[in-house]
Amino acid sequence: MGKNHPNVEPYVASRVRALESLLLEKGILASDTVDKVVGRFQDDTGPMIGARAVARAWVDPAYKRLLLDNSAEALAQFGLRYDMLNVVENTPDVHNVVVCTLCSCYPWPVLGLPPAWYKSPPYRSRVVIEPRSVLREFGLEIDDAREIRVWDSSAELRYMVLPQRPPGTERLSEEELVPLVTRDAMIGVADVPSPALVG
Amino acid sequence: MGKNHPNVEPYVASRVRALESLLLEKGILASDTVDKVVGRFQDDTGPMIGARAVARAWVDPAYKRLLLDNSAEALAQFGLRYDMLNVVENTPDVHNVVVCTLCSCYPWPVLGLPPAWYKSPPYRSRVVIEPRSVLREFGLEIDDAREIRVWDSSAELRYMVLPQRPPGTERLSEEELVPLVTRDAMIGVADVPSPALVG
Amino acid sequence: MNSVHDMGGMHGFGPVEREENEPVFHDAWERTVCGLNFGLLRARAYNLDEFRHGIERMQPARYLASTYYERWLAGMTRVLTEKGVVTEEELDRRTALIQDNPDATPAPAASSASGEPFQPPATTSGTHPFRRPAAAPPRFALGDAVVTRNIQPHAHTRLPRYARGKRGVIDRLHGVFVFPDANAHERGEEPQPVYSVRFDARDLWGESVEGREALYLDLWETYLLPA
Amino acid sequence: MNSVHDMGGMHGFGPVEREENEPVFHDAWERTVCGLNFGLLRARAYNLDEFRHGIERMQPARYLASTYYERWLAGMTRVLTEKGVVTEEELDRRTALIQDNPDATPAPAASSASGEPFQPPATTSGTHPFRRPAAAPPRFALGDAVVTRNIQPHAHTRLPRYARGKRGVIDRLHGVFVFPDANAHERGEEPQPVYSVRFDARDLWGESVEGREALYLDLWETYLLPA
Repeated sequence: MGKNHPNVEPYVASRVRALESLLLEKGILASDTVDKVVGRFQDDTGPMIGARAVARAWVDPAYKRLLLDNSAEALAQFGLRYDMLNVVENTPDVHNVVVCTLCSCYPWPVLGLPPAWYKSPPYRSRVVIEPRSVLREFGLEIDDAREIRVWDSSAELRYMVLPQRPPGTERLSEEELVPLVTRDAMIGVADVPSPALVG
Repeated sequence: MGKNHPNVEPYVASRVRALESLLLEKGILASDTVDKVVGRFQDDTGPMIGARAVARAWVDPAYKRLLLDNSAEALAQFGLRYDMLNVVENTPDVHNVVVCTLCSCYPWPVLGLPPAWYKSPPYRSRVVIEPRSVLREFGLEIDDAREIRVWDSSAELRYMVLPQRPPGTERLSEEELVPLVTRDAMIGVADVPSPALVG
Repeated sequence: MNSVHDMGGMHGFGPVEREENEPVFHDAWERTVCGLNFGLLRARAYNLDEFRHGIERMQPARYLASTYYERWLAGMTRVLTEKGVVTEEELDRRTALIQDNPDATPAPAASSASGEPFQPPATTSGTHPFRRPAAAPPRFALGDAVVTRNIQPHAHTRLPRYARGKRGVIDRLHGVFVFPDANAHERGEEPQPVYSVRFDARDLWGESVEGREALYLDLWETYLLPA
Repeated sequence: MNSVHDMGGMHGFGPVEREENEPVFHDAWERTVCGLNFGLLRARAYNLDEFRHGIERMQPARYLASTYYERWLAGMTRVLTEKGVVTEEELDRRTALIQDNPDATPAPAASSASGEPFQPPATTSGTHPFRRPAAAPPRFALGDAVVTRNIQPHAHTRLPRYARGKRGVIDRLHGVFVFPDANAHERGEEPQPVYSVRFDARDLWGESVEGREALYLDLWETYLLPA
């Protein structure tokens, strides 16, 4: 097959295969590295742990206090060792939203791999200077009197929002609350919708 | 000739021809507009007028004063009507350099069309924050004790540098001085070299 | 607007690349773009501030990937289509026609649009096209300490990001000029005094300054507050 | 460095584009890039700050034209070649070989580089890889007024342009951490306290602020001065 093979793979894909093969050849990485790393992100993490912590904080005031004050201990209850996390709480007076303007810092172990928009120039450039406009595009209208706190993850600490418990969930158990908690709510670009609205 | 014609002109060239033909058709512009505009820039202006003004300022102190205080009157001596120009003088204590960070403002009637580097991101971004490094790349070493003044052309005024008269030119006439004065010296990224060095 | 055109103080673009014996234009189409733009400004199809704002609104990736006259073409086209002088559709159609028929004359040559002889473009020569008579005395005098306002307009502005919220000194009074922040948006001329303001480089860039350096910007009165 | 990666406060990129049911990776090669990078960080082929600085040094036009994992690949390749782990030439040659022989196995599969089982990447989980013991009491206390330094380093920094020379208040003490400005440049770790600093949005963005807004940044002690 020559250079003009019509089904030649995109250059970037070949370059990645080339890099991987060189790193294996040189003994820098083991052949199963990619599968192990990515498998962990795809299987073991994801928004589930964040959602479980949020649901527990909603039903258990002591756990909520622990999550806000010592997230490492709070996350250990779900088998996760992770001591970089700061959890910031939404209240009637305060709405929190998380960004990394300089690159793409994100609490992967509790929220999974970040969505493309979180890493995109529009979000990174705008949410620090016009958070109300950005949140409005996400469908979230924040009253001018309510303070928006934007957390720009500039160091080796990560942020997760503890959203407000939606009305109409008073009788739900912790297990029933977990699936209501969305990734976007834990980034701070959405509220957790009331289950009545979700249907 | 179809879409796969091998000698098809670049898309941008066709688009410009398309725009021109539409503007002519609609009677917005006359068919000779481009030739007249560009002819004027290519023939009637250029670094010549700037160089002539500099050479005269070097030999005639009264003219120099006029050029610095009222450039419009000074330029009128060369048949140019142009009242946007500020001339800034290099001295043993001060070196001036001109830029337009936001677009490409430049004193075309006295210096001709600007070189590509003047309009390029490297020059626009850097000369305001690290003028000494930029001038060094142009071969101009400015002593730390000498003040560099950077003129960022942010309004409808234009800047031209009056360079220092080089040593070894004491006996030269105004006419002999004119060809020594370079465009780069009037932008402020070069000195006028001594004719002994030019050879 | 704070787009990538406002690049004063950025790093990462590399060294200034100079071209030996640079031609005035690198291609015939660049010459046409240059001529058309000055003709359109002269014909008042748009004004200079509108044209600049047309360029500034290019997608940043496209702005940086474009050559100088490609940016001009993008700015011209943007403003002409917004004003309804031409439509995107007719421009696309005409371009395709020319691509398919490179040797054809694309349209009947128009006769001169007006009988008057061409004048030098108002934006580069002649009496100053943006100067206006003074309506009131200027607010600031030579030597006054000022601080620039910290504004972040989405609209056109000529106050660059690096000079916002910074202290400077009035160095020259230039007279009264049309205000670009209004003129780019069909808000009228709002003429006001323009001052040359001197900034110590350390007040702009802090400790990183390499030696004795000052920056001079020409700023409209609206941009300035007493320090 | 003040390159285009430092984009907080820029306009012109358009609306935030969301993708419904977004896959974790859009192509198999993205998955490989992700896995390789965390493997390389874990293997200490480079550190996280070096990797980030590799991305930041992309030509701004290329940075903006690239997708997220294309930027990762560029940053990884830059640092690996600078450190001599691979050379540009062998990477180009191997890539060409693969393009010409898409179905061939490009190289004999290597056996496991080490016998130890894979551990979660140090940068995202486990005990904190950048935290260090405190050597001295922190300079600032909760509630202290501070002002960020106005610095313009060509080197790597985590003090964004929009927060330089600005007043804020110490909101949290996070402890002592490796200093990226040193760690990205083989200058050692220079560990120092990191603080969460609260800025009133009006102190950063001036009059343009839409409502009650505050920004919080995690800043190393070197970045801060008493206000």
